[in-house]
Formats: sequence, structure tokens, C-alpha cells
Amino acid sequence: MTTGELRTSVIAFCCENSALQAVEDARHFGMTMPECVQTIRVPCAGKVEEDHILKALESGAAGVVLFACHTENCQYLQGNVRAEKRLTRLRGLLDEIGYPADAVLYASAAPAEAARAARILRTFADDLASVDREEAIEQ
Amino acid sequence: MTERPTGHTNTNSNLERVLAAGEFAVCGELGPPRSADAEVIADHARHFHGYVDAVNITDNQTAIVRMSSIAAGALLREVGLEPVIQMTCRDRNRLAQQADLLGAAAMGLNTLLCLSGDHQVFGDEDTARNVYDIDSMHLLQMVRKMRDDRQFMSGTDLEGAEPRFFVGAAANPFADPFEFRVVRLAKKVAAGAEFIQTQAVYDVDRFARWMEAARDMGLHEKVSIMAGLVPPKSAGALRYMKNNVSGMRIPEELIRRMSGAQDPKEEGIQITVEIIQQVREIEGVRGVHIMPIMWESALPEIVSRAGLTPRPDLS
Amino acid sequence: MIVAERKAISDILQMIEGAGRVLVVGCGTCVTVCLAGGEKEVAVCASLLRLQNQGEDRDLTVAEATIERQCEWEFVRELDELVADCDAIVSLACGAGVQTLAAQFEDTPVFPGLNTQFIGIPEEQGVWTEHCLACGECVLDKTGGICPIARCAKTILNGPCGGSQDGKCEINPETDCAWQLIFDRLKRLGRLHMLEEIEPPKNWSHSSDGGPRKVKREDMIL
Amino acid sequence: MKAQQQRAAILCSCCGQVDLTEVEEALQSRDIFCWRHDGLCTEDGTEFIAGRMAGANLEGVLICACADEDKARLWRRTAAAEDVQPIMTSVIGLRDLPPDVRRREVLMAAAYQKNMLPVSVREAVSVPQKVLVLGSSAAGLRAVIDLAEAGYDVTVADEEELARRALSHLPPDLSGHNDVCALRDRVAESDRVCVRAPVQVTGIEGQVGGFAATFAHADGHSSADRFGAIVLAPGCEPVQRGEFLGVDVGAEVVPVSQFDDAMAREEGLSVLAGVRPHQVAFVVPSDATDTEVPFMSAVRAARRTRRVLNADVYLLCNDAKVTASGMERAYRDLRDDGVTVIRFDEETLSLEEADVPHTYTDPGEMAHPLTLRFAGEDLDGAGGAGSWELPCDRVFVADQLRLSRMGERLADLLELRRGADGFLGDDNIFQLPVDTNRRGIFVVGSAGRPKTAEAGRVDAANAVLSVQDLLGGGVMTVDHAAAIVQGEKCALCLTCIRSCPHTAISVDEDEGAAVVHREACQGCGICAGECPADAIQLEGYSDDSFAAALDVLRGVQ
Repeated sequence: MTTGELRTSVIAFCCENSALQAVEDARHFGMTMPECVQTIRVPCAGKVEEDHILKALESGAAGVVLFACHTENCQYLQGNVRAEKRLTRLRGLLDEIGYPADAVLYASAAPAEAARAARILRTFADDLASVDREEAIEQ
Repeated sequence: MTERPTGHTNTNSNLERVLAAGEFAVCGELGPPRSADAEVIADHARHFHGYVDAVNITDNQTAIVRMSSIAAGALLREVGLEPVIQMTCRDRNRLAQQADLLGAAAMGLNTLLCLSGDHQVFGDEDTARNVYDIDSMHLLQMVRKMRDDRQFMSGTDLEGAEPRFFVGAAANPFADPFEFRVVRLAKKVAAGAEFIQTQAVYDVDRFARWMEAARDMGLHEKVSIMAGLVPPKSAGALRYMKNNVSGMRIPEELIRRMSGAQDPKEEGIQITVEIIQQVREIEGVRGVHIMPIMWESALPEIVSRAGLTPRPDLS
Repeated sequence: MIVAERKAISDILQMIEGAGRVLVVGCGTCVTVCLAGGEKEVAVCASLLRLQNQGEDRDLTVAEATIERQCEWEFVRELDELVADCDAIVSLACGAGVQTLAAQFEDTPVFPGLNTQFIGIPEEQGVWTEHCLACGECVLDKTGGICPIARCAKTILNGPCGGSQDGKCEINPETDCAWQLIFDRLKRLGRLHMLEEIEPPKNWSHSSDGGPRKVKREDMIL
Repeated sequence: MKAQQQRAAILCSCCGQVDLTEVEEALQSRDIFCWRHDGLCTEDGTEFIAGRMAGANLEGVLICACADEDKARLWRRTAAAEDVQPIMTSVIGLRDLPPDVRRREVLMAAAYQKNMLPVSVREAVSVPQKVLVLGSSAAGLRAVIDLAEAGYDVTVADEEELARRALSHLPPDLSGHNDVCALRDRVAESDRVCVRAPVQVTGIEGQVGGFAATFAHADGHSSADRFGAIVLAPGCEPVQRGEFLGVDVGAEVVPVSQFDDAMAREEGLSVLAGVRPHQVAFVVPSDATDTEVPFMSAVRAARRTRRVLNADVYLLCNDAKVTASGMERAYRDLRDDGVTVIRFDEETLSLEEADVPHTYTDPGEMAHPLTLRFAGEDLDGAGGAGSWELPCDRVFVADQLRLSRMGERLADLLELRRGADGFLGDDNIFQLPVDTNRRGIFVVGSAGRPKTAEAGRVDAANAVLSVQDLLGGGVMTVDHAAAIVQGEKCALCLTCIRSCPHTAISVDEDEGAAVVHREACQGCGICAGECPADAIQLEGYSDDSFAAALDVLRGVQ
């Protein structure tokens, strides 16, 4: 696979306690999922660092989803809270360099919410595709 | 009421003479123009003739650039009014302050009010660096040292004529911590303040409590305390001051009274007159300092109705 | 500790304009602790520079390094090889670190990636407040351990001024009035009488007003 | 550590549905040995895995097959029998993926696993079979007895006399006075229980398996001991009401807790000031309805007043409680006893005191010094809906409850998270029923959230199970993935210590670096996410894993 193809891909950091299960189930049950989604298992959304998300974008991903547990449902109590705050800051940083901040998304899903996870990923991929990212980034 | 010893004065200040004579003093206030127009001074000052003993000239008040207080004061003298030069510690270090004091005295200015100064964030030059080399307490000491010891702050002797200022300071009975406010007044008196002008009084009760504490320390006999007054033009103006001017206390009741008034300006004048009458009753209050911000024309009416005319001629 | 904050990336981009190989250098001491210039912030800053450059015509490579302390020659020299390969350095350190790099690497432009803010403490995780102005002549013995030089907006030595209300400073309702704090503290210590004396004017010659300062320990000079 | 090439993949073709040729080629190009099978999900699939792995001396294995969670767990156990750590057994499903995605998935999983940080320590720590119970609410006493019966040495410590709080604030957990006394006596008699009360807990250092507690006794001496686990049972207490609807709380307006308190001490109805009321109202305001406990207390007190005094008793509650679950029986009991239950609109409620001194027609008789006014509806329908004016001799108000002061102190001391309502229990489902944010510290009874005696008993039983789970037979096995601080990179900024939700990190003064206490670490990686020096790595994950996976995406070989 080349960087060119990757332009259309979405990297989803998935909390192994919730969203990872949901996304795997969505695939397993044959729900409509964008093919371009690549999951990366993380122990908790609170583990995902800003530079990891930026590196994913640098590597050519069109978008990055940080998939956490629902509010008050983090096994580690604070992981989703930390993750959301970190992502908010990151969007501000992307804004600063004129990079479309909506290329990164914070989302949550419960393990059983395969349909929700699939829908979030579909919508995100569609939104990314609807804008000509290359052009936006170049501008 | 304890009478001050009359007769003796240190300077040529008219305000000092009036206070020394035991008269209830009246000061006005004028903000210099944001231009080089000398005429503006005379124009605004015309309301004051015959109604005040001296007029405070503000020093870049609220940190907005204006004609210098010393220059404006000199112009005011030309039209026959006595200026009280305000000097803050915000814009000048001790070198510049001493130089300006010499210059001001040379031009015949003789009454000085020493202030810290409003912080520059409130003004239009909010990216400026402030100085605060010394504070208002030190400024008082410095002015007195130049006058009484004929020495600069450094201790070097002053050669030739010394600047002779009747020197005053500000006090805010409405700021916190209340229990320290009078101690700080005492420190200003110890530093050399001969008269005090207060923040605008709306909360007469709190002012009276502050005066009581001042009397307990005997300060009313060591310094001439003048109550500050800002005639309110409207309920909105009061509310603005309450919310935006730090160190102001304005009773809600007063705001209600203003907003209920048919003629707010008339009500504002009436309120000011009432406050003058109330503070005059408080032992140790030796005068008022009326600050008719952008409303100089109200001053004659206020002074007359308060029964403070005619002003004594002691020159 | 010294507290700093990253400059806007757009400012950093402007500084490095024209440079093809940039080295972003972090510092492992104060600015790591205040979360402004440690290894992770270096990675974030470098990533942002690279991302911004995507789609631009020019080639930009951004290298990363974080050393123990940028204000020490020995640590700074560890960068020799990396600096040889770059045409601009962005230093995520306090002003002292930036200048040490600039002095060590005379032929390479060194740009500040941070705005050095103050000497302060973390009020809570993620919030720092100024506590010392390095005035060179400490007055904390007289002010109950609360510094009016650093924490009063007017550096008043005989406060509080008339703008102190409800314990807050007139310039910002979120800022405590240092003199109210001093008053409260001395009251608690039963030492309020200390405030009755007029504190004399400060000798600013010990501060930066006396020119760049130097501290010497003769016995330690080798 | 084993050499890195000792990795293998076990591929399932799912009865030929999945073409594995490309996958196999890709893995082999990365020196990963592959075994194929046609249906790993069948019985012999697990045997196949076990057979292939036997003696293969692998560090990690990649199983490509569809598996539900149970199956995946079974395979991980199978691999673990061959010394492969559970986190080093990756299970990924390939069947439903398009061929190119399938290839990418496999390569990424392999790259990810190859760089994963294995669990570095597997140790069996010997732990004291001693449990510290802090506070002696009814649930706490129950836990003490249950733990002692389960064979643990139990120390129960309270700031007050044992069970005093439980006895003086009976309503919170609705234990009967006699129940609490009986529990207290059993605790006192047990030779497995050490009672320290009254005592101040001055410090608790250390982590699960080795909590070191220090106590300051009333007589001035201090003591210390080590415990494997801690159970918190400081209970809750009523918030003091100064006034109710503008009338001072005192002789005539009385909190229900005081009524219960007096009854519990068998001082009879002296709380009623020796007079015999004709008409009494119990009011349950909305601030007392966060849980059903204050309501049930009011119900109990109302029935008792009705039975003992034969007075006219009214119970006023609002909508929320009428519809709450499990209340039906309470209403039936109230009606059977002749208590009038009224659903009232709180906004309309007012209380008036008579301006004139009360006149007593007869010693022991009262003349309605209070008048309650409100809009409401008699639930029996007898009085109907409408405006009420109810003269009363006494108004009893249900209590608002809060975590006890001792509970607050313990929460601060132990750095425990508190819920939005201030109690030690958390809404987080992972914390139910008795967990706190710290391993080895459990909370039972009303300190978690006001609850009934029955619920407290269940808590105690759960706490015993949790303690047994943790301390086992004196050996605690620590083999889970944890965060690791690289000491030389640590700037001691304290960020990790402050952000760890489990209070599992502290400063190691000797090392001059933060140290993660493996036994308390839950492996979330939040600390690693926050560390500004990138000095923390997490087992079962690593920054290199992530980078290697990205490289696969980028097409870097």
C-alpha cells in the first residue's frame, strides 16, 4: 500500500474495553463499514497521546478517530475524560497550522454498540470524503 | 468638632490656607484634554470660578493619555484657578518625578496629590510597561523631603529654591481589607500627607465607620480629610461604576432611587447635595472633593445648594 | 521553577521560513515539568511543523531531540552532530536555554519556540501562577512569605492599594490581591504590626535595572 | 527475554472460505512461521493450537480466526500453558474482510505484537491475611463478622465508640437497634477481631497487599499495623437542618433522625417534650429523596408514632417517591396502621408558627402550635385533592444525608474519588458494587450511598468475596500488564502521580523518579498519555508497536 492510497484511510484508536469490540462486531456482522478504517487497539483512550494522533496524520491518514467509552463508563474512571480533553487541545493545534481540525474526532461507543460504531465511522469517512482534503490541506 | 490651628501655612497653596482657616474646603476636578488644545482647559474651568478653592488636575486618569497634569495645571492658573496637581507612580520613575516636581514648582504650582495610579490595563495603552519604581507612600516622603529637608530622595542636597507643595494623598474607605484601611491612612499621614481626598462616597455608613476609626487614632487632627463625591448622572452610570470601577461601593437603594427618578440629573444633584450635608456632620471631615466627571456644569448648582458659597477669599 | 508556554505554531513557522532542515530541541528540566518543552511537546511541535508543510513545495525535514538541561554547556554539546545536519534550531526551552544553544552553535540560527513566562508554581495540575520576579533582594521576610513584587500588579511595597476588593486585584477578578493575602497571613501569624511601618523604597539596582547580573562563588571557581 | 523470531501465526481458512495464500506469504516474508487449520472454532481447533504450540518455545502467537470473547480467552489460556503471556496472544478475525484489507490487518497485528512490551514481572507476593475495617456502620460490623468467619484477622477501627454512629443515626441503613447491638456484641466476642475505638487513623501508606496504617489512640499512644486490604464502612449522617420553611428546628420541628435516635436509646418519646400530641405530620422534602432511605425512615417513624401514641399521623411525600420502586408495601403498611399519606406539591408548602404562646387545655395536651399549608392529594382518596391546612403539634422532617465526617477524612487520606453527591460510591459501572478507585480498598454500606440494612448485608458479602479474590490464601499473584517508568527520563514533574486514577504511582526518593506500584496499577496507560517526558511505557502496548503498525500502513517494509 502506498501513501497515496492511505490518503483515504481512517485510523481508529479503539479502547479495548468498549469500542474495539463494537467495531469488530460491526465487521463480523457485516454492517456497512468504510473499508478504509484501520483499528489500533489501545488499553484505554486515555493512553493515546497527541503525538501519536499527529503521527497518524503525518503518515498520510485522512482522519483519526479516538474511540473511547461512554461518559462515566471508563473502566479506569478518567481515561475518556482525559482523552476528550486532549483531543480538544489537539484540534486547536491543528487549527493553528491551518490543518482541517475535523480530521480528528473523539467518539464513544459501548462494546455492544456495533451499529453505533459503524455509523460513526461511516459518517466520519463520508465527511472526510466530501471535502477534497488534499486541496484543503494544500491551501 | 476639633478646630485646626489656624494661620500657619507651609506653602502658597490656597487649599492649605482655606483648611488652615478652619473653613470647609471645596475642590473640583478637571480631566485634561486628549489634545494640545489649551482653550479646552479654560472652557471647562469656567464653571468652577467662585465655587471651589482648588481644582484637581488628573494625571493620565484611568491610564488614558491626556495633556500632562502639570501643563494643564499651569494653564488653569492662567485663568485664575488654583490647581491641585495629581502625580501617579505608574508612568515615571523617581528621576522623572523629582524633575517634574521642580518644574511644576517653578511654574508656581503649589498643591500636589500623590497617587499610585490606575493600572494601565484599564486604559488605551494597555500594552505599556508600568513603572512603579516607588509607591505613593514613598512619593509623599520624597515630596516632603524635598520641601522640608531640601534634599533629593538620594539624600543629595537641593541647591537653590526647593519645591514647596502642600501635599496630599488619596484614601479609599471602601476597599478591602476594611480594618487595614485606617492603618494605611495613618501610614500616609506618617509619610507626610497633609490632606486626604477619598474615593467617591455613596455608602455614607461605611464612610462614617471609617472616619470613626480615623478619629480613634487621632488622625482627623493630623490631616485634613476631604470626602470625595461623584455626582451621578443616571442609574446606568451608577451601575457602571458599581460593576466596573474597583474599590467603589454603591448601595443598591441609591441605584433604585436614581432609576425611579423623573429627572435623573436633578436627582443626581440632589443626592450629591444630601451626601455633602451628611458627611459635613461627621466629625473630622474638613471638606469635599467634587469630581463631576464630564459634567462640570453641575458643580455650581451642587455647591450653592449645599450652602457652600461664597468661597472664602484668603489670597 | 521557570514556567513557559509554547509560541503559536504560526510564529515558529515564520521564524524557520526558508530552512529545509529544522531541529526541534526540548529541555528536560523546568519546561518539561510545566508541560511546555519536554520530549512529548517536542514530538507534537515537530509533527505540527511537518504536517503544516504537507502540500507545500519545499522539502522540510524536522529532527527531534530533548536534552537534560539546555542551560548547561555539557548537555548542549550532545547536540553537535544533530546541529551539523540542520539549518535552523527551534528551542523549546526558557530564554536561558535558547541563548545557550545560540552561543554554542554560532553558525546556526536558534529560534525560541516558547515564551518564557515567570518563576512560579503549579497552583493545581495544569495551572501555574507567578510567584517570584527575581528582583535580587528578597522582601518575603517582611511580607508574610507572599511576594508583593511578583504578585501585586503595581509592585507596591506599602499596599494594598485602593483597588483591592473582596480579596481580588482590580486588574483581574481571578487574581488574588497579594496585599490582602499578606494582611491575612500576618494577621494569622499575629504579626500585623509589621504592616504599620512604612517599607522604604526598593533598591532596584539588585534587579535587572542594575544591568545583567552575575553571581559568583569564588571558592567554587576552578 | 526470548529471541524475537520466536513467533508464529495460526491461520484458520474457515472451511476454505478464506484464501490464506497472500496472508501466509506476507507473514512468512516477516519471518513468522504459519500453521493452517480449516476450522479453529471446532473442538479440535483448540487441541490443534495446543498441539502446535507445545514445546515450540514461542514468545507470541497470532491467531487469525473468528472467535467470540470466550473462545479468545480459552485460546489465550491454552497459549499461557505454553508460557505465552495472555497479552502476547493476539486473536484477529479475517473472514469478513476484503483480501487487501485482510493482508493489511494481519501485517499490522503482527507488527504491533512484535513490538509489544511483554509483562516484565510475574511474582507471587506473600500478603498478610489481615483486613482493616474502618468505621463501624451496621454494614461494617457485618463485614467484620463475615471476614472473621472467612478466616481473616480483622481490625475494626472507628473514631468513636464501636457502633455508636450506627446506633445514633439509625435511619441511614435502617438496621434495627437490636440488630446493631447484636452485631456489636458478636464483634466484641470474636477472637479474630481486634477493636480499635475510639482511635484516629493518622496515616495509611502503601498499596494493596501491604497497607501500613498508623493509629493515634485516645490515651495518647500510637500504634501501627499492616493489612492486605481495607474495607471502609464509616456510614453516612444527616445534614443538620437549622430551619425548615422558615421555622427553627427545635422542640416542635424535629428531624426524623432525632426521633429515631431517641427511640433507639429507648428514652421513649421524650423527644416529644413530655406532651402528648394529637396531630403529627411527617414531611419528606425533595432534598431528602436522593435515595429511598430517608423516606423509609420517615415511614417507620410515622407508623411507630401512630401505634404508640394513637395520634393522627400524616405523611407528606412528593411525586418522586410515590412512583419509586418497592414503595407499594410501605404504603400498604402505612394505610393498615391508619397513617394518612398525602402526595404534596412542594412549591406550595408553607409552615406557620402560632404567634401566641401555646395554651394547654390539660397537662400533656397540646394545642396545635404549627400549621402546614400545601396543595396535595390524599392517596386514599378520602380527603381528595386540593388545598390543605393541617394544624399539627409536631412536624418531623426527613433527613438529607451526607457522607460522615470520618468518611470524608478517610477519602482525603486515601485519595479516594467521591461521586457527585459526595459519597464514596461511584456511578461508574466498573466500580459496582463495592470497589473504589484503589485496588484493595472497598466500601460497604451507606458510606457508598445511603442504603438499607439488607443492601448493606449484600455489600459486606461482596466485600468478603473481593478480599478473598485479592488476598487468596496468603499469596497475591501480580502478573498483569502495568505501566513502567523509565527512571532516567523521568523529570519528577508529578504529572503521572496526579493523573493516576488509581493512586498507584509515587515518588521513589532513592531513584529520584516516579515509580508505579505494579500491584495497584490497572494498566490503563493514562500516566503514559500524560507524561511530558515520554518516560512511561505500558506493557501490552508500546509506542513502538504503534509506530510499527503505522509503518505497515505507510507501506514501509
